[in-house]
This record gives sequence, structure tokens and C-alpha cells, in this order.
Amino acid sequence: MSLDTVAAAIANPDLKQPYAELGLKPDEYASIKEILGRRPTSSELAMYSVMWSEHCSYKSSKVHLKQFGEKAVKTDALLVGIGENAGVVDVGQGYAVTFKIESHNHPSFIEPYQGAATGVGGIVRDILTMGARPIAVMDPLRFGPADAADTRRVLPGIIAGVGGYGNCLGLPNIGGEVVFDETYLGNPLVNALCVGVMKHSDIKLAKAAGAGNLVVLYGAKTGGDGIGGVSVLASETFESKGPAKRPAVQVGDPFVEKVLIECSLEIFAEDLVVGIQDLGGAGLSCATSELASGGSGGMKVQLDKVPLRDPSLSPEEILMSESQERMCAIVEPSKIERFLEICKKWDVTSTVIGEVTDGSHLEITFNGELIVDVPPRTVAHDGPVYNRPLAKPDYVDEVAKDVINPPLPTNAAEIKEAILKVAATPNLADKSWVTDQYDRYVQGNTIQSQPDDSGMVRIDEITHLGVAIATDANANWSYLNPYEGAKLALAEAARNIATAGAKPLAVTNCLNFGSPEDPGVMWQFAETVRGLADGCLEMGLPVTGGNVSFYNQTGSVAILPTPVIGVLGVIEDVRARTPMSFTDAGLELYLLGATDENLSGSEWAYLHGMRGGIAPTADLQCEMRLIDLLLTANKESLFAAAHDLSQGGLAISLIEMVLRHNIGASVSLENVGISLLSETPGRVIVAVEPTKVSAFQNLARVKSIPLQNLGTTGGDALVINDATISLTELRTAHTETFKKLFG
Amino acid sequence: MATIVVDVMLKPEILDPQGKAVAAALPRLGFAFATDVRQGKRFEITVEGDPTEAQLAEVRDAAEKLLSNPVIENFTVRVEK
Amino acid sequence: MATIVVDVMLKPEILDPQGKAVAAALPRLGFAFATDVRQGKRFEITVEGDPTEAQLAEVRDAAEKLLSNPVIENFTVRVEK
Amino acid sequence: MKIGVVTFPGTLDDRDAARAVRAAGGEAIELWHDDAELKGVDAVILPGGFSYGDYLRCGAISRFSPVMEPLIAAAQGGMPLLGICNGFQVLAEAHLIPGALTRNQHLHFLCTDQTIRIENTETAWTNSFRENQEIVIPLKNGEGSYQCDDETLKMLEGEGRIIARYVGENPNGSRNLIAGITNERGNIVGLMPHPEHAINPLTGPSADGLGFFTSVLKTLVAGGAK
Ligand SMILES: Nc1ncnc2c1ncn2[C@@H]1O[C@H](COP(=O)(O)OP(=O)(O)O)[C@@H](O)[C@H]1O
Ligand SMILES: [Mg+2]
Repeated sequence: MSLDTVAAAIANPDLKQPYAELGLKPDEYASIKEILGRRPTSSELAMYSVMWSEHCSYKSSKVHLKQFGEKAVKTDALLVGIGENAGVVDVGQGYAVTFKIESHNHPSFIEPYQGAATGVGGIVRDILTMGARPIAVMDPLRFGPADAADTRRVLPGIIAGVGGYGNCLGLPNIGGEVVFDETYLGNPLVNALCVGVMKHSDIKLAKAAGAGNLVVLYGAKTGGDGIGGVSVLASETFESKGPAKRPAVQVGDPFVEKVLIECSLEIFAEDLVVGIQDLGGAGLSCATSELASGGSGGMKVQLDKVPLRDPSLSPEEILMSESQERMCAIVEPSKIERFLEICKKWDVTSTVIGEVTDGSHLEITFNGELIVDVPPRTVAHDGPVYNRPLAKPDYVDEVAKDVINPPLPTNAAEIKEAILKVAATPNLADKSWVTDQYDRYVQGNTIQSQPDDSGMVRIDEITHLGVAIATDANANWSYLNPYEGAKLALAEAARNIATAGAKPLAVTNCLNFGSPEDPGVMWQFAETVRGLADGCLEMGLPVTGGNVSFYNQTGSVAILPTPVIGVLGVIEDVRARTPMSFTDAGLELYLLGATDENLSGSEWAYLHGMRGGIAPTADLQCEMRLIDLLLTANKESLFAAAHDLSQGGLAISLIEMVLRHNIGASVSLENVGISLLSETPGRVIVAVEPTKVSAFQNLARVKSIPLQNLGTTGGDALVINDATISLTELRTAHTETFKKLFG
Repeated sequence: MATIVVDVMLKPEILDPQGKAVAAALPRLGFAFATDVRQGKRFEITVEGDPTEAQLAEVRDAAEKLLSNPVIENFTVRVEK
Repeated sequence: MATIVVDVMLKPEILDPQGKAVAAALPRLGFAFATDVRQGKRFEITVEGDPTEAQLAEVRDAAEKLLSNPVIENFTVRVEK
Repeated sequence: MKIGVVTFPGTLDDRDAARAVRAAGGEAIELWHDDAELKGVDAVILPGGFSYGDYLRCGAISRFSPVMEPLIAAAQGGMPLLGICNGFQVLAEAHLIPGALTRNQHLHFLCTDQTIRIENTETAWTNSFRENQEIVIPLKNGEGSYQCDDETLKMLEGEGRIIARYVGENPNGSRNLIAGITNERGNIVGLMPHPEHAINPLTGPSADGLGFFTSVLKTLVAGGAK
């Protein structure tokens, strides 16, 4: 095959190019020609096509995501904001923390194990790239119905992949979600979060500054993995019959990544890099163009120097390859020797492939011939921006008229039946079958993990400083009202870290939606972003980064709008956290927050085939007072335990609390059905020692949070009014579901 | 009784971390013979009597559905005496 | 270039949970042919030129030291055309 | 007392093992797989993890690391050596203890708070425990099923060399519920669950694991393994 060079592009301007096959629209192709003043070479076309894909360019979402910057509160806690690989937050004592969520949805549908594994690998490299040591991962997941055949194919593979990769890297898995809904059949969601910690002085950025500095590619060799993979793939809707294409699957090598992490951290510790970028979606195309545009723009790369696993790869393919476990660093010539030496110690392949120039173009040669000559910003940042049409879909007003009145339990037998049903339903059942496949202990700093409200890790063994993270999405509410749904998910995630006594500091998100070319989906998306931006502004929390995943739909049926919101908080002394459940009998149980009768979007309504109604309205002022109360109570050690209420309402929260340490409780409830099954936001159960009750009541009064006495802890059963459910019976119902479904 | 062997190997273009690790370990132990190593799976399936053509077709079907992952792997089926 | 194949199987007396899982899954998919399934590993080692006797001896040595664990596994070495 | 902790490429629990050594009152010394020296340590821990990705077989590649040569010699001479999880697998691959660790019978990675019973309290690593003391420490692995032939099993049982057994349901299919074994002399111990992750109830299920590390310090103070 002959090499398409810049000279050839000039000499042969009318060559027909397969831009459409690469996913570019005619006007996008035209604007590439305009930028370059000639037709692109095939290598340039490859670069533009992957970098201008929806996945890499955010072309449909950009105009909306701007709000996160525009509406943001100014905060000194944000050391690095949106735009870098991941945002960085000051957590005090000289420490900074970086965290981010990414999706790997479509690859995980095609090859569940490798898709999920490389999803974890990718987000971990994003965190490492900031200069941080990765310290934990989380995995919010969504699947089709639990008993669907394809779920049985997809779920075990995804769980094994998340575990297989994360366990081998030595990253504790401290939380996640497993939710089932019909709309995810054929569109499972695999979101992966990673959090890392560093000292302020260690922050690294993706910029290639300083003419004469060297461009070093290190890590795995480059193969044909996922050529046109994530990027093109993530931009295509699956036909109802199955995937439109079966491109080469990326296979992860967690061992190489583990070594890459240790090697990189040693390199960072000796301050050997000027800039650094991981290779993820769009591979070298992305890394070189982003690094170059982060600096003055000038960079020369000799593509033939790239070490190959498959020697038959063409230059276009080398540029597009998404081989995993690779990093690209900018290194001063005086430091290169030491850099290569550390790579050698860890047996990591490292190669100088180019240098930073004082020009303004990214120039790539192959065997001495110029094949790419572009202003790098036009590749990395100046991609197309679409203001896609949006329209409120008809269903929204339709389903708002639905009357949501599922049958509610009233007598003892019905209460017991309802409790056992809630305990066992796949969305609320015990997830140990999943989480027991994940190492939660490695690194020795895990304070909380599943099934706690949030994950918590210690970051300093001397001072006991720690961070907590929770991720939440309530797609049922987002479906009814995406604006409120986003705020409610934010509030829930914040509450989930506050119950433990951690103060919310920053937000990340992964926005999973159907096709942006559908105006209804686009409306859901726009409303979600508006809701999240407004919510963050009101709560004073910055959005530090995130990810958008579009085209999660089969035919014309999109997934429920699923904005997964992650909130990170700080706790000064992890030893003093408030645990999720009690270890003593004789404590008083209270419910904080008011309960209303609306069952719209609740699990109980869903269990009765009802999906409509009107979502609750988020009262963020009230949520903030509640968070305040939780933090104050934690400081004053008022609570023996605190546990958030969300999907499944009081019923599931009580079940989880009594089963945690096998200590029962007796509660008496008026309007028992609503009390147990309503999912009104802004509520928390707390367990209080009798001697601390009056101090606690005072605090609740000061914060204007309604409270209700529920009962007391103790015994070997959950007693609700006159219904008694033994802990043994309850445990069986709660823990058998996943074993029965997945073996 | 006969044994049907199904060999399952990663497709040549797919990364094989295990094979790579073995290939890297061999020279460290002083073995210089290998230019490449790929690691796959071998299934030994015992069947009653002599395998029939129909049975082999069934095994091929099972190899495709269960024993291998056609997205990333190839397989071969043969009878071992 | 030639390929030397090393097959490594668990000794018959050692429990093979993977083989057992496959044997249990086959009938669930409607495949009734297997009376037993064992799962092992297959290594494909590429060498330059035609393998010599000395090279094969070396491979056997490597199979014994590295590719298999003689406490639980047996191996065979052969040249594949 | 200096306790060496070996890091192979892919080792994960080395920092935790060192932390446990310090918590017990010892001094932890880092040992690097590629250096054939033991830096004058009095005992060594091969920690958990996925050395070389656990590719091929767990422990099979690391077993040939340069550090293993002096280590094997020292251990054969009586120096206390503890292999935890991946370290246990390395010990088995190096034939310092009999048997092998194979895929969990249920084929999943399993991370759980596991009750084990300490049945031999005379080894260099278990002498702080009471006989038949039951403790809870994390078990986390994909290939923790202990297998050996009948003869070996008979010998291990007969000589009291099974130092710890799983209590309750068999978590991985190990023969006779074996969680850990020792060599004849009692200085080398292989253990599947992780005592280094149970030194403080804040970060583990208990502090029960500390006993393994205080045991070896006691052994060393008393003049080495018997
Ligand atoms: N939903 C979102 N909310 C906030 N920031 C986002 C969102 N989606 C993407 N971003 C940010 O936009 C930037 C551009 O993303 P990109 O360069 O594609 O990052 P990466 O490929 O590393 O995920 C990143 O900083 C990312 O955090
Ligand atoms: Mg990135």
C-alpha cells in the first residue's frame, strides 16, 4: 500500500476519501479541507475522524456542558478544573484528590469481560495521568432484566472483568451500583470511577511545552486493538438485531498496567516529566494532538519509531489504535536517561518518538515522509459543535397523568410479604455475589465499602484524613423529570457521604443517554445538565469533570436517562465516622426528614408495573440543612449509626441495618404502607443512644429537620407493628436472589 | 470411548497477555528457542464409542457457543486416538 | 518457522473445576455427547526453522520447569506442521 | 528484628505486610525481586498480589526471580519464611512446601471475611495463638484451592503440618479445608488468607492477624525457629 503523504495530498487533490465510512459528515469533511487548505492525507483523515467523533469531541453535548463552568461557584478547593484529564480537589493537609467516572458501555455489550476490564484500565490511567496514585475504584452498572438471557451472558462477564482488572491492579473496589431495567437490555451501562491522591506539588498536566523536549511513548506495544473502536463504535446506534459492527476488541493486560502505574509514580516522584497524557480512546491521535495543543502547538513525531506488536499496521492504523496500557510523556533531554532507566527497572518498553518544536504544527513522519501536518488545536479542541434540536417528548406529559396507586400492605401478613418482596427484588437484593468478586481490602486503607452508603478510604495513616465517595442515579425519576432527576441524584450522592460524616466537596458525572439525534433524548440531556448545574450551584459544589455516553439505544428505544453523579467528600478523622448500622441493642431509631405519599418512580410502583407519575421536587435547601445536621452530629458523636433512604424507602434501609450486624429492631409506623415504601428524598434513619436523644432533638430543631421516632434496636427479628420477620428469614430472602439468578 | 480435543486460541490479532508473559520468562530462565508464545485452552472431551460425524458437528457447535468466545477466539476440533 | 505445541493437563486425580463446570454446562445447552470434560492449557511456541532434537529437548525441559507444575500437571510436547 | 518483604512485579500487599510487621513491633525491610540479596534480614514475607499478573500459573514466574535463590537457601537453613496468598503460591511453585494452589472450585475470585482455626501453634509464625483458636481474617483470591495427592495429605495430617483450616463451608474447594501448611521444621508457612489485612478493625474485619507477625518476632527473640 502506498503512503499517502502531504505531498501526495497536494499533488492529487481530488482523491476520493472514505470520510463517510469513518463517520464524518460531508460538512465536517469540508471544514477539514478548509482548515488545511487542501485535502487531508489518509492519516490526517484518520486523526480528525476519531477526534471529531461524538465520543472524543463532545460535539452534541459541549453547548450544554458549558453551564458547569458558567454557573460554577468559585472555590479555592478546585486546583484543576474541567478540561484536563480529571479535576483535582484540595482536601487539606497538603493533599489533593482527583476522581472521575467514564463509561465503557458499548464495548462491554460486545465483549463483557474485556469491555469492562479495559473500562477500569482506562479510567485508572486518566487518574494516574494527573500525577496521582490511584487508590480506589467504583463501578456503577446497569443491566437488562435480571432474568433475561442476555443479562445472564453480560452480567457475569462484566463483573468478572471489573474484578479481574481492578483486583490485579491492587485497587480496592469501594462501591458501585447494580440496577436492572428493560431499557438496558442490549445497552448495559458500565461506568467506572477511579480516585487518586497526591500532594499539591505533584499535579501533572497534559501539555507539551519547551522546544527540544522529547516525546516518549511508554508501556505496551501498539497492536491493532479497537481500531476505530471506542470512538467510532461509541458513535453508532446498534440495530435491534445486534451490533452493527464487530470491530477488533481491545484486550486488557492488567499486569502491564500495574507495572506502568508503579513505574510512572517513580518517574513522577523524581520530577522527570514536563507533561503527560494517557492513551485511551483515539490512542496516539488524541495523545499527540492534546499534548501539542496544551503547549505552543509545535511537535514532531516519527511514527515509524512506535514499537509495534503487529508489524503489518499502517500509519493510519497506528494513529487510531486503541491498544491499552500506554502513556505518552514530555521529558527534558537532561532527564531522559533517568526516565528510560526507571522504565528499564520495571521492564516497561519506552521509546522516544519525537520532540517538541517551536512551531505551531503537529508534524508526523513515517520513514522520513511527512504524513501529518496540522494545527493540533483543530484536531483536539476545534471539532464541530452542534446545537442539536431538542423537544420535550410527548411521553412526559402523558405519563404525568398516570395515577400511581399500587396496593399497599396494611395487616401483619401483608407487611411481612412486602418486606420479603422488597428484600429479594433484584434491584434491592444483597449484592455480595457481585462485590465478593472484588478485593475491598487491598492497600489497607479501606474504611467503608459495599454495602455502606459510601466508599471511604484513609489517605493519611498519621492524621487519619480520609475521603468518601458515593455515586447515584435515579433513572426512574430522571425519566419523569430529567431536571429534577439530576438534582435528586446529586442530593442523594451528597447525603450518602454525609451520613458517614464526610463533607461534600466536589462532583463528577457520567451522563448516559440514547441518541442525541433524537430531539426527545436531547431534551432529556439538556434538562439533566441544566438540573445538575443548577443543583451544584445551589449546593456550592464544583463539577470537576465527567463523561458523556450517547447512542445507548436499540432501534428507536433509548435507555432511561441515566445521569450517574459522583460526589466526593472529606473526613478529617476516619476513625470518627458514623457507621451505617448499629452494633448494640437498646438504641432509639429515628427518621430524619418528612415522608410524603407520592410513589411515582418508586421501586414499589415499578414492581407493580407502574412507571409514570410526577417525580419529587428536589428541596436542596432542606438537603443542605440535613447534611449540616449529619456533619454536626458526627462531630459531636451523637449517632451510633446513620443510613440513607433511597430506592426501596424505609423498608430496605431497615432491612440493611438489621442484617448488617445481625441485630434486630422493633418499629411502629402509622400509615404503614406509605411509611415503608415511599421514596421521598431527603431522609435518613439514625440510631441514637438514649442519653443523647435530647441533644439530637435540639440539633434537629435548630436545623429545622422534622423527625419521627421509629422504635428501638435489639432482638433477632425485624418487627414492624404486629408483623415479625426473623433475621434468618430476612437474610435468606435478601441474599439468595443473586445466587439463584447467576449461580 | 474416545477423546475429542477442542483447542481454543486467541485470534492472532488479539493481544495475549499470558503468552507474552511466558515468552518474556523463558529467556530469563536461559531458554532461547522461542520467537513467540501464544497460550490457549485445550478441552479433552470423552465420548462413548467412536465419535460419529453428527457428534463432531455437535461438538463444533458447542465449541462455538460455549467453549470459545468467537469475538476473540478461534477453535479447532479433532478426534484423538 | 515451525510451531511446537505443549499441551498441559491436570493429572487425572487432581480436581478440575473448570472441566467440571463445562461438563455441567453442556447438557444445559442441550449437548449430550460428553461423558467427561477436562480443561487444560495449550502453548504454541514459534521457533525459527525446523525444530532440532536438541531444541525439542530444551522445550521439554522448559515445559517441566516452567510451563507445567509437575505436582499437579502432565504435559506433552510435539511439533505441529 | 528485621523482616524482609519481597516485591515482585505485580505484588500488591507488600505495603500492607510491612505495615503489619511494624504494628507488631518489627522493622520492615523492602526486598526487590531482581536483587539476589536479603539485606541481612532475620525473616522474610512473600506478600500477596498478582505477581506477573498470575499469568501461566500463580507464582510460577516469580518463583524464578533472582531473590529466590538466596531466599530458598536461607529458608532451608531455618530462616522463618511466610508466604501469604500469592506468596503461598510462590512457595508451592518453588517446592518449599508440598502441594499446589488451584482455581477456586466455584471459579470466581472470592473476597470474604473468613473464619479459620489455628491448629498448629508451634511454627515460627503461629506461636502467639492458642491451639484451636478461631480467628477472622480476609480471604481474597481466585486460585486458593489447596490440592495435593492422597499420600501428601496423609503426611500433612499425620505430622500436624496443617496449621490453619477454614471453619464452616469450604470457601474454595481446598482439600480437608486447608488454609495454611508448614514445612517439617516449622519455619516456612504458606497461608491463603491475609493476616496483614486484619491488624486493625478500622481497616479489616478484626485485629486477629497480628498474631502471625508477633509470633515471628517471638521466635526470633528466642533464637530462631526450632
Ligand atoms: N458530563 C460531563 N461533565 C463535566 N465534564 C465533562 C463531562 N463530560 C466530559 N467532561 C469533561 O470534558 C473534558 C474533555 O473530555 P475528554 O478530553 O474526552 O476526556 P477523556 O477522553 O479523558 O475522558 C474532560 O475534562 C471531561 O472531564
Ligand atoms: Mg483522558
